[in-house]
Amino acid sequence: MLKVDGIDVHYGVIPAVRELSLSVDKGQVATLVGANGAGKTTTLKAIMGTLPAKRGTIRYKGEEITGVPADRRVGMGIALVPEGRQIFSRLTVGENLALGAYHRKDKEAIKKDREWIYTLFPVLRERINQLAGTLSGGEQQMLALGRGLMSHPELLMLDEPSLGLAPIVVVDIYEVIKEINRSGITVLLVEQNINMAMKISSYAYIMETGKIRTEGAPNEVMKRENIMKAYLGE
Amino acid sequence: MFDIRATFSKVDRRLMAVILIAVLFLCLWVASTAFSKYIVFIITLIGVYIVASASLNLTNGYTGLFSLGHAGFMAVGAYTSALLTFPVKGREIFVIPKLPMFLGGPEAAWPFLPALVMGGVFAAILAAVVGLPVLRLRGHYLSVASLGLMVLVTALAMNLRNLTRGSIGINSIPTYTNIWWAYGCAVVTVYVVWRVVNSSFGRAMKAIREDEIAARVQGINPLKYKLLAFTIGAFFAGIAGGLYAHISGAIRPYAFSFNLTFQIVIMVVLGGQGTISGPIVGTVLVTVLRYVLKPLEEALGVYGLVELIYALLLIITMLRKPEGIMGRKSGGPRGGRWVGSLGGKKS
Amino acid sequence: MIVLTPEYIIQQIFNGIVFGAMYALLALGMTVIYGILRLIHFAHGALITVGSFCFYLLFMVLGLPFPAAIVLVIGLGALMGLILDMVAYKKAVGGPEVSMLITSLGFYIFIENLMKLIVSPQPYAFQSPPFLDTIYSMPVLTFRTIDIFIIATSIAIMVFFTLFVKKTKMGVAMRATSESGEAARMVGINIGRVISISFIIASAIAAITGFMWGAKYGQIAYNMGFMAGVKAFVAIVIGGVGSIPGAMLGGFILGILETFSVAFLPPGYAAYRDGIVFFILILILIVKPSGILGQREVE
Amino acid sequence: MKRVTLLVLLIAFVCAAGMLFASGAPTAEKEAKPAAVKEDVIKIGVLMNLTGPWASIDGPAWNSVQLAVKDINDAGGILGKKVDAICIDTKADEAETVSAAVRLCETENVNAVIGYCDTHWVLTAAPIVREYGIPFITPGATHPRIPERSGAWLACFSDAAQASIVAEYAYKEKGLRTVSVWIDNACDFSVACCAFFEDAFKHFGGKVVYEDYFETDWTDYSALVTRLKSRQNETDFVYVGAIPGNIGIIVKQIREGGITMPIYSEDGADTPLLAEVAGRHAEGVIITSHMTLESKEPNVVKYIKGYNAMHGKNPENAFAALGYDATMLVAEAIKKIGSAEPKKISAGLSLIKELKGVTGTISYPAGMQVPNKTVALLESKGGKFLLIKNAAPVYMPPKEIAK
Repeated sequence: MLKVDGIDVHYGVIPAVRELSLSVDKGQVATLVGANGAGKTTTLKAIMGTLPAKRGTIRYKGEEITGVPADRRVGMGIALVPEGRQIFSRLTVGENLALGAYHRKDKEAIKKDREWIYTLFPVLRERINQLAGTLSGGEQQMLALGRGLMSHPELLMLDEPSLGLAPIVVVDIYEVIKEINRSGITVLLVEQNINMAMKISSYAYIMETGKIRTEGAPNEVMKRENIMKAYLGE
Repeated sequence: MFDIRATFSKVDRRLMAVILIAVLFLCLWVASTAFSKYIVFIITLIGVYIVASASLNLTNGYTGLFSLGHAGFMAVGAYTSALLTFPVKGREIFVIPKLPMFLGGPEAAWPFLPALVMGGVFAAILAAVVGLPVLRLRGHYLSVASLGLMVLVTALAMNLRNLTRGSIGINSIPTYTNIWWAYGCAVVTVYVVWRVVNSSFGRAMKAIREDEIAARVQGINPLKYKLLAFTIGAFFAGIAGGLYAHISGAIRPYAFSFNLTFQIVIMVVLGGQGTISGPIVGTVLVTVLRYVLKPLEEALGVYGLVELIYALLLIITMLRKPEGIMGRKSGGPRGGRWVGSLGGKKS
Repeated sequence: MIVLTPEYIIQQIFNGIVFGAMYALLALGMTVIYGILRLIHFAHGALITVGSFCFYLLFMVLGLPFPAAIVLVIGLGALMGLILDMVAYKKAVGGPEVSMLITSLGFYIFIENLMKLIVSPQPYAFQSPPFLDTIYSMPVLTFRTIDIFIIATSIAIMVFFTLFVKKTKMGVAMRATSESGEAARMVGINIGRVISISFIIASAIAAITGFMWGAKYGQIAYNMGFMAGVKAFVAIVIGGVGSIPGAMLGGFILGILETFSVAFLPPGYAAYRDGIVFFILILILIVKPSGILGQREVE
Repeated sequence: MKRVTLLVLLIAFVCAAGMLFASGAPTAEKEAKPAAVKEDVIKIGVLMNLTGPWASIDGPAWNSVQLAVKDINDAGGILGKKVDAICIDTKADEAETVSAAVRLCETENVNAVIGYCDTHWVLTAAPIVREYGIPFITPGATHPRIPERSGAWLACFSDAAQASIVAEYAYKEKGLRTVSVWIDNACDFSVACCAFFEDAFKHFGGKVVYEDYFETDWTDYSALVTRLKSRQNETDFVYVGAIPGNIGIIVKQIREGGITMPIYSEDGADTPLLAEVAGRHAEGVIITSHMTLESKEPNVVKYIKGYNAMHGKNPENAFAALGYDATMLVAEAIKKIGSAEPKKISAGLSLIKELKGVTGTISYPAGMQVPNKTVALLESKGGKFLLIKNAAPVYMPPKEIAK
C-alpha cells in the first residue's frame, strides 16, 4: 500500500533522515520505533508531505506521490495524527472534527463517520461545543484521532499516541487503534512505548539516527533488539 | 580554492583586527585627500550610520529584542550634544538657552568629545529607566512599546520649545564630525559590540535570543542582560545621534522619527542581523545605492526613482536571502524556509 | 480651561468612534494576515491610498454611478491583494519574521513612490456623493451621513467577517491555519488558497476603508497610507496580535484615545497628542503584556 | 565561501561607485559639453524636497524655476549666456540636504542656489552654500530671521508682515475682537506666523482666547473642532496656521462641525485645494498671500499661461509663483552687476529696486535681505481667491518673537 524508497529528508538545514526505505501492506499495523531524535516524526511528515523528501520516492497504492502537496494527499486517503496532537485549541471540538473532513463533499458519509467516531469516543459528543484547548490530555488525543478519522483515511499514521498520557488512558487508546484497524484502515504507528506498540502490530521497523536499523516481525525484532542491547550495552 | 577563513583563524585575530583598522584608516586618508568634499561627506555619513546600525544590531540581532525605538535614542544624543556644543555667540541669534551653572555656566560651550559622550550617557540613562518596565514585553509588543518611546521623545522635542526650539529644529550646529570622528566612533562601536558578543555576557544574550525559558533555567536573568544590551545599544545610538547632528549641522524632531528608525532597521536586517559584518554591509549598500542613483534620477527628471529601485532591490534581496546578505541560515526549524512560521509554531 | 458639557462629551465620544472605526477596519485586515503568515503587513496602509485613488478615478473622473464605483473599488482592492500575494508573499512565507516585515516595508515604499510618480505629490480633493455629505446639526450632536455610513459599514463588515470565520468552512480553515499551518495542511487544507483569500478579503476591506477615509476628510494624497499602516500595526498589537476581536477593539481604542487626549486636556496639550497616546499604550502593554485580548505567547 | 564571494562583490560595487563619483557625476551630462562651453552657461542649483511631506510645496516651486529658465533663455539668456538649472531632490532628510548643498558647490559649480519653501531646510542648506560665497535665495521660506541665521535672501515677504496685515484687517475693518489660534506644531512656519499674528492682534487691541495645536500629518481635527464649537460664544474668529496640505481639510471640518465664525489664514492656505476640498465651505475664508491668480496683470497672465503650457496644469499654490520670481531675482541681479560671478551676484541682489515680479514689486532696502513687498489680502469666493487689497503693514511685529 505504501512504499518508501530511499528518501532523504532535511529538517530546517539539518539532515534528519537519510536513505530510508520502508513499506506498509494493506490492512497491516506497522510500527516504527526508535529513540528520541531518530527521525521517526520526520519520516511521517515526509509521507504526509509537510516536509519535502530531497531524494528518493514515495509510492502510495502504486502511484508515486513524492511531489504531491500535503493537502492533496489527505484526499488520497492518507491521514496523520501528529505528535503532541496539534489539535486546533482555539476551535471547538465540533470545528476540529469538521476540519478533518475538510476536503470531503459527501455529506451523508461524513455524518456516518462522525457517528462512528462518537461511538469510539463518546466523550467527544459531550464536549462538542467546548474549545479544544480546554480538553484533558487524553480527550485531546481522542480528538486528534477523531479528526484524522474524519478524513476517511485508508492509511492512518499515528505519531506517539501514548505520549504524556496516563497508563489507563493509553490502554483505551490502543483498544481504539485496534478497532480502527479491524474496520479496514491500515495503520502506521510511531512509538517510544515499544511494548504497547509491538503487541498490536504485525511488522516493525527500528530507526536509529535517520536510518532503519532493523526490521521484521515484532517478536523477532524484539529478540534481536534484546540481544543487541546485551551485546552493545545500550 | 583559496580559503580566506581558514587563513583567518590561523593568524591571531587581534593582530588581524589591528591590521584591518590600519588599512581602513589608510584608505580613509587616501579618500579624504583624493576625493571631493562631496564624496568625503558621503563616506563620513556612512561611518555615522554604521555607529547607529552596529549598535542596533546588539539589541535586535544578538539579544532578539526587535526594537523600533533607535531613532528616539539618537534624538536624545543629537539634542544633548548640539545644545552643549552650540557656540556662545550664536545662542542669541538662534534663541538657544545658555548652559546652566552645573554644565559650565552661560559662557561655556562644550568641546565635541565630552558633549558626544554626554549625549550617549543621556540616551543610556533613558534606556535604562524605560527598559526596566518595557523589556518585559516580547516580540511585537516590545516593538510597539519602543516605537512609542520614540514617538514620546519626538513629542517632547517638538514641545519643549524653550529647550529645543520645537519644529524649526536647531540649525548651524558646528559641523565637527569629520571622517576621523565618524570612523573612530564606528571602529569603537564595532569593537565594543564584538567584545560584548564574544564574552560570557554575549553568550547569555544569544541564549536569551534562542530560548528565553531555557536560558532562565540555566540561571541567566534575562531582564538583566536585555537591559544591559538595550542600554549599551542606546549609548551608541546617542553617539550616532550626536555625530549626525554635527555632520548635518541641523536637527529637527521629525528627523528622528519613523523614517530614520525604519531606515536603520532596514540596514541591519538587509545586511544580516546578528553578524558583525551584516550591519556594516547593509549600511554601506543602502547609503551608496542612494547616492549612486541620484544623478540618474536627476537626468531622467523622475524624482522618487531612487526609492523605487531601492524598494525593489530590498524586496528581491529579502525574498532571495531572508536572513540578510551576510546572514547565515540558522539551524533548526525556525530559520528554515519550509517549515518556519507556517510550520509548528505555537502561539 | 475646558468646558465639560454633556454635548461636548457626547460629540467627542462620537468623533472618537468614527475615527476608530476606520482604524479598526484596517487593523482587522492586518490581523488576519498576521494570524496566517506572521507577517506585519505594512503595505496594508498603501492599499487605502490605492483604494481611494481608484474611487477618485472611477467616480470623479470616469463618472461611474456610486454603487458601481464602490463595487469596482472593492474588486480592484481584492485584485491588488491577490497580486501582492502572488508576486511576493508566497515566496516570503516561512522566512524569519523580521525579513517578512522588511519585505512588506519594501512594498510600502514601492507602492507609495509609484503612486507619487503616477498621481504627483499634490493632494487631491475627494468629492463624496451628495447623499453622504448631508450635515445634521442637532443640539447634542452634529454629524454627516458619511459618519453614519462609516459606523454602519464598519459594524456590518465586522459582523460579516466574524460570521464568516465562525460559520463557513473557509473561515474555520482560516482560523485553523492561523493556529498552526502545519496541522492545517495535515487535515487537507490548501494553505496557499487560505492565504490568497485572506489577502483578498483584507485588501478589499482596506480599499473600502480608503474610500471612507477620502469621503470623510475630502482629501487624498499619495502618502496618506503610511501613518494609517503604522496605526493599524499599533492597534493590532494593543488588541493582542492575531486576535480578530482584539484588532477591532485596538482600532477603536486608538481612535478614541487620539480624540480624548485632545478633548479632555487643556488646549496646550493637544500638541502632545501622539506622545500621550503612545504613553497610554505603553502603560496598557505593561499591565497586559500580550495585548488586551491576546493569548500569552508561548515560545 | 558564499559570504566571502558576497563581500568581494560588495567591495567591487563600492569601488565602482567611487569611480563613478570620482569621475564626476553625472558623467553623461558633463562630458557632453566641452569645458569651454560650460563657461558660457549660468548654472542655477535648486534644492527641493520633491519627495516627502514638503513635496506639495516644493514641487510647484521647482516647476516654476524650470519655466523661468525657459523664459529667460527664450529671451536670449542673461548677458548672452544660457541659463541651466539642476534640481536635487533632498527627500526631507538633513544629511541629503547637506550632501546636496556640498555637491552643488563642489562638483556642479553653480552660480547661485535657489532652495526650499520651508525655513528649516533653508537654515540647513544656506550656511553651507554661504561658505562658498554663493548666494542662496529661498522662494517661500518666510521666517524673518533667515538672513541673519544663514545669509539667505528671501523672495517673499516675512511672516511678520503678513500676520500684521491680517490682524489689522480683522480688528479694524471687520471689528473682530477675540480670536482662537490653531497652530501647526510640526510646522515651524506655522508656529512663527501664529506668534506674529498674536502679537500684532494684541497690538491692535484684540484678545487671544486660546491656542490649539495640531500636526501637519493629522487628518482628523474633530476634537479641535468640537472644542472650538464649545467656545464659539467667546470667540469672534479663528486664525489657522495651515499649509496647503491641510487647509482644505481643516476648513471643511470646522464648517461641517456647525461652526460659522470667520476663518482667517496665511499664505500656506493659498492653494486651489482650499476651494476644491472644502467646496462651498471655503466661501469667505480670508487669507494673506503673495498674489492672486485672478490678477489681470499681463505678466501674471503670461506666467500662468506658460506654466500651463509647460506642466499641463495651473500653478498649484503661491509657492509656484515665488519659485518663478526667485529665478527672476537671480537673473536681474546678474544683469544689474554685469557678472555671473557668484560673489558678485549677492551685491547685485542688493541693488534690486522695483523689480516687477509675478508676486508683486520687489525691492531690497539697504542692508536687508527680506524684500519690501506688499501683502495681498484675499478672500475665497466661488472657488477663486479674489483680491481685497494690496497693502503694506503699518505695524511690524519684532522679529525676535519667532524662535
